[in-house]
Amino acid sequence: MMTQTMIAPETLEDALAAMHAEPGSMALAGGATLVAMMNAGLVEPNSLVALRHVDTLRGTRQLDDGGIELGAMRRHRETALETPFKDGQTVLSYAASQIANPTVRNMGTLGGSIAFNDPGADYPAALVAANATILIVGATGTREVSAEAFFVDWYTTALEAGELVAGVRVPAALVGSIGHYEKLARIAGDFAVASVALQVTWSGDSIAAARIAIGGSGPTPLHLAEADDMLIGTGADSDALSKAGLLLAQAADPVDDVRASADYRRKVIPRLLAKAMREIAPAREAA
Amino acid sequence: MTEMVTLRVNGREHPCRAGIATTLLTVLRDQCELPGTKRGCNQGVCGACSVLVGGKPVRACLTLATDCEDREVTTIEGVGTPARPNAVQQALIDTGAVQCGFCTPGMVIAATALLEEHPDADIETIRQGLSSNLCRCSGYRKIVEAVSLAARRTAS
Amino acid sequence: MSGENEAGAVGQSIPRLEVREKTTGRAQYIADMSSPGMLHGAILQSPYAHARILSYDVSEALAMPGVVDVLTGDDLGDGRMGAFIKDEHAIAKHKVRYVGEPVAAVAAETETIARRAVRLIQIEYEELAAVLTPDEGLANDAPIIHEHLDDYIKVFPAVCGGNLVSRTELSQGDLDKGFAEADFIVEGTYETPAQAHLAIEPCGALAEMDASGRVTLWSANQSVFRVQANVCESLGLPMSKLRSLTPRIGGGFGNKMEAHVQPIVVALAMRTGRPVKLILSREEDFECVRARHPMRVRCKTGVRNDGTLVARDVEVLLDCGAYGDDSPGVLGYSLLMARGPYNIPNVRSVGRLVYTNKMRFGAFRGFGSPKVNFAGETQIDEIAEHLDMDPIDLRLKNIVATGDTWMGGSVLASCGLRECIDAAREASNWDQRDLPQTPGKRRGMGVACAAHISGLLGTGAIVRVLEDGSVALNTGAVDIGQGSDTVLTQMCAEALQVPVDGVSVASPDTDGSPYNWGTTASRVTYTTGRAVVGAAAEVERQLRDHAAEMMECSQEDLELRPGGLIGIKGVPGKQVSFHEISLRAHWRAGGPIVGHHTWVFDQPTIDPKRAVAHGLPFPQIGVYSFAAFVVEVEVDEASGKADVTRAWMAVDVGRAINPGSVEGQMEGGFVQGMGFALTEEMVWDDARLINPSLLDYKVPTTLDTPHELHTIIIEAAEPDGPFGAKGVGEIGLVPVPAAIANAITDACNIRLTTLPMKPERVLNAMEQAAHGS
Amino acid sequence: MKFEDSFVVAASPANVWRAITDPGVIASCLPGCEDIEALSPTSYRAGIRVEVGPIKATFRVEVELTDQDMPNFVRCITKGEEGTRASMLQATSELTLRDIDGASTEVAYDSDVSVTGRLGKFGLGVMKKKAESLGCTFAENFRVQVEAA
Repeated sequence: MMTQTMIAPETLEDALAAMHAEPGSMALAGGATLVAMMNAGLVEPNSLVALRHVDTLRGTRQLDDGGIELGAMRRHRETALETPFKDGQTVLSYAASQIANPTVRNMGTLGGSIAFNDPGADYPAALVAANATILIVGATGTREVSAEAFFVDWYTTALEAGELVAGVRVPAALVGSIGHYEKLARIAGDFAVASVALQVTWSGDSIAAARIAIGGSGPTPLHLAEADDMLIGTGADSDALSKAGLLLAQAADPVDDVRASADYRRKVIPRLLAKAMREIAPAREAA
Repeated sequence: MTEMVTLRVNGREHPCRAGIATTLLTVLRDQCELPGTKRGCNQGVCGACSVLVGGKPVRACLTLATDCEDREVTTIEGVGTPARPNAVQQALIDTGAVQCGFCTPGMVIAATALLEEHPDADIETIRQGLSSNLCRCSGYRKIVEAVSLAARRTAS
Repeated sequence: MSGENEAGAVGQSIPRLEVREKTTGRAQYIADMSSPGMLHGAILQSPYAHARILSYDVSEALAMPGVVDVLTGDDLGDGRMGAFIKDEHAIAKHKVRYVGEPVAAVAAETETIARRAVRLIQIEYEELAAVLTPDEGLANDAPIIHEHLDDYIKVFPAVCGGNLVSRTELSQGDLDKGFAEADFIVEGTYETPAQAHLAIEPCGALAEMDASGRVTLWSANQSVFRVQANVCESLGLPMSKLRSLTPRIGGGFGNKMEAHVQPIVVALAMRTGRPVKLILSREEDFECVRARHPMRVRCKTGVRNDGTLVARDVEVLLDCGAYGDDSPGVLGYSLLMARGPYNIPNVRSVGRLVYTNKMRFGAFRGFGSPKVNFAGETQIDEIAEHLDMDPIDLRLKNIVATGDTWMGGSVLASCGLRECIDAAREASNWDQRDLPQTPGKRRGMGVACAAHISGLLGTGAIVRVLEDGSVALNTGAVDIGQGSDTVLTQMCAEALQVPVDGVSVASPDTDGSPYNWGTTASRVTYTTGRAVVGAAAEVERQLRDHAAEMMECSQEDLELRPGGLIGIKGVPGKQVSFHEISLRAHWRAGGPIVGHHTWVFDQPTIDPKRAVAHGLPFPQIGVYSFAAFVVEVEVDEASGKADVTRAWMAVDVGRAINPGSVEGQMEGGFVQGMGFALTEEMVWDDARLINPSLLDYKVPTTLDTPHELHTIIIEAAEPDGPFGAKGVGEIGLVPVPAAIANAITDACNIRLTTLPMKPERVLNAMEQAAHGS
Repeated sequence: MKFEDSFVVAASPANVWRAITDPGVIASCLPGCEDIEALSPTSYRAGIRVEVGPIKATFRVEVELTDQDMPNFVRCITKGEEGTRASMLQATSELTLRDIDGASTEVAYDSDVSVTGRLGKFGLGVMKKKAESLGCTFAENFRVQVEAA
């Protein structure tokens, strides 16, 4: 506790070295989550490594295969508004635009947000729906973990001690696919009671591909390939939707808390899924 | 352990002492003698502590003082004075949108930043922009109308 | 009259006097104050709901560098405070009675040290069984929370015993006969939760003692006089030894009316001899200040087939929390409002207030009325549905009017309720409504009426003419943000025909201000306004005396002229200014001009010829404002989430002294009521409040609030009111839950009886209705 | 916070009883239990490390067995604190052993836990989930250990 320091390195190497040199140190990105937890006395880092000056964490790169690489220090606001996203990748900008409020979106970063895996946070489900991968850097190099594997348990991720989120790689979505994020919250800006993130591709009147992830309904975003498959080949009719929704609801493991009961959270999953499908109907007609 | 940091607030240098967990809010209020920035929740929810850092609104309670050393901080004291209020402040004065006033500094910061970005903000844009800030007295309508008035006045 | 007066007189929407300092961040609130050599305080909160304190060990805390003093219950005498029942020590003594109760406090050189040091205090407790609900508290074998309740001083004829703090009953007419005459009866049980006031400013205080041992105390409060009384009672201090002052207040809504940390801060300042400031964190403010009572209301109404309401029986059960505070008053007031603004001849309302091991509950905007209003006004709609009658027509058939009596028998000297209903009906296009239908949503409209008092207890005002002829107003009424400084100044300016900026308003100070019971109960405009008008009239009389002598004319020939002048009627150039008069008064004849007026509201609540009351804590209360609200909601079929899309609020305020401020009160009250109706609830896990933070307790933001909030001002002048005015502070909140509930019924054909009407409740009810049909 | 659950161990009630009242066994099965020391035949002192992501706490607790009905029932009270009373924990727990067929035993537990202080302000829902999962892990570890013995 006596060695508390804040370091603001300019390179990723220096940041990692600093993390390594001081066990128990934590990375400071926008502060929206970490400082709130420090103020509440929930975390007491020995030292902080501020990432603000690490330029390599900021960039956005368009990949040759249509994918996008987003730096960990990308602010929610940027993801919400300055959209480089195409097709179903837009699930990310929809999710980012519903995080907290404009001021917090101006502070909070992609990396900072996902590093905590708050069950009510908006990015995790969106990243899973987008089939994104998380780029992790550590003393021994870089590794890439699928979003599904990255979120491990309540407030727990695949990050090991001394590792940082460097960024997120969002693969190209199918051409013509639609992204959407449907969030239910008590009031604007609250953590989600439950949310549905999805990417859907239509082929004529039926769904050719779908990827659904449920947020706010368990320790990690809930994604079931089986539920995706239930929609494929259908016209997203209420039967198919409710079957897929029920499957997801049964698999969900939501908390019972002041935001909502676990029963209610399960109950609204199929309903939010159906609503999300209805919400994207205009986009589908336009496509 | 505390260290010395020099903050640039409202165009002036303030040498301050800050520990690892010391927030910008605490330093502004306790060391810079700038109590206009209010502490309402210390969790980043209420918005009463909003200030501009590098011209963008942030929560001073979620910003660490030591993370602000090379950034320009603007507080409510820096956006206008009683004698020379800015456009948002003047509109709030003229429309009677202020009640207890505790949320007002944060509201002014949020609205000032909003109009900087969207000088022609309509009601819906203003409602979105001010959703960062809680007010328990007004019911918001008059505040939204005041900011809309400020936008129209600035435009004309 | 107003036409030729300076801008800012009565009826003008002038900006707040202090608006410039507030918009520019210069207004000083309690947390912004400091004093040379000041220490910082922090409290230690009880981890137990109910426990005996066996011992304290403060040595470790005292040994921490920077710690100056540690205060525990052992350091205090036996003094107890309480508005109605003196049951509360300055800090827990012998026992703790709720989780979060202050049980020790530290004064240290910095806030950080103080907050660390409280954790070093060791307290040995013997845990006792806890009472968590009123039902548990009334059980025969319930643990007793206040063993010495019988011995406590009570300021009203309390019917109490065990954990029962107070049982109150009001009745008029013949209930059995009334129900016998009814063609049908509707009844229901309604539950409402604890709501947090959540003034954005957390509570705090700063006290310092001077060399003579006298203490000066600044605090976030709604009455410098209640603060003085509470501190002195709990610390056994003569009131002459404490001066209570106020900085700017960041909102109140009831939670700053009685004491919070002031007695602790005064005790620390007296023990250390140094100034001490203590500001609660948001979480502490949630846990240990006060909140709206959880309440259960049983309501039964008898009706004739033509829609005439003939009988109503209401029974309320109020969770008091650990200390009495304002609760007996809240109970009595809820019973007084249980009949609603209707001429129901046979009524009984009875209520019980029960101690529990939760935080104390107390005054909150509406003072018990929003809960009985929710029961009564949704029941009126149920009756309308039963009769297949328009709910507005049913209301119109039964409402009170000028000259009618309120429950208990006090006569209504003014009542604009019919005008309110008509105005809301027309503005909302109620009769031809054609609500926009969005796929996946259901829209509906609902109505509710309400009334609220304006008059009770004692008040004064002093008006002085300064040497230069400007006017100094001093009332002792704390402006908590609602705008009373401005409104009272407008009245004073109007009465003396001077510009508003020619009147200064003094900050309340128990040393220099006349007594004012407090900024609460929607009373300041009416009661303090009357004192201001009376004091101004006294000043005018003195001015006229001087003017008559100065211009050698008779009193009857004189007239008050705008701009601080007294002239001779019919002679335009012949006049003397307040400045000239005041110079004469100060230096030559008569003495400085000071007018004062004090009075106490003395209209009895109960007319013994008409009604019977037992255990009523306030004998004199009355003067009613009225309101009719129409609300439009949209319910999301997927989630059950209800949003208010538009609202029309017609309110009879007698006379709008400052129409802009009236709108501000109505809009703010509406949104706070909307929070109570839809999202806000304090939740306990056993004895522990689990959502004492803004992350977990949610109040509406701009995006949850309709922009279409229409206030329609109706002015049915109150004959005794200052310029005809009545109060407006609370009535904007009272009918909101009922109006929203009725709109949800209209939209979804479900009827909810529990607040908040959160998505889960709405959706469950929708599903039940779908399965039932 | 109230918890209730049960699990079955393939061992006789007497064997289960012996294990469940043995601090050494408890310590090895309880995730995060760093050390345990018997203060008397009916009381222990233990250190328990709890982690929910970045939120870490080590509770120093004292457990007192207040009621015992060998081999059927045991009630204990746990009290403790972490980080100079930053959080305080108190729990009343009851274990009921039911003989199924002489060779296996159902262990039902019922616990009422209260946490105040800094961790008390952390989301109750997640804390409950975490405690439930600790309970499951304990049950599984315990079953494996007793059945192997």
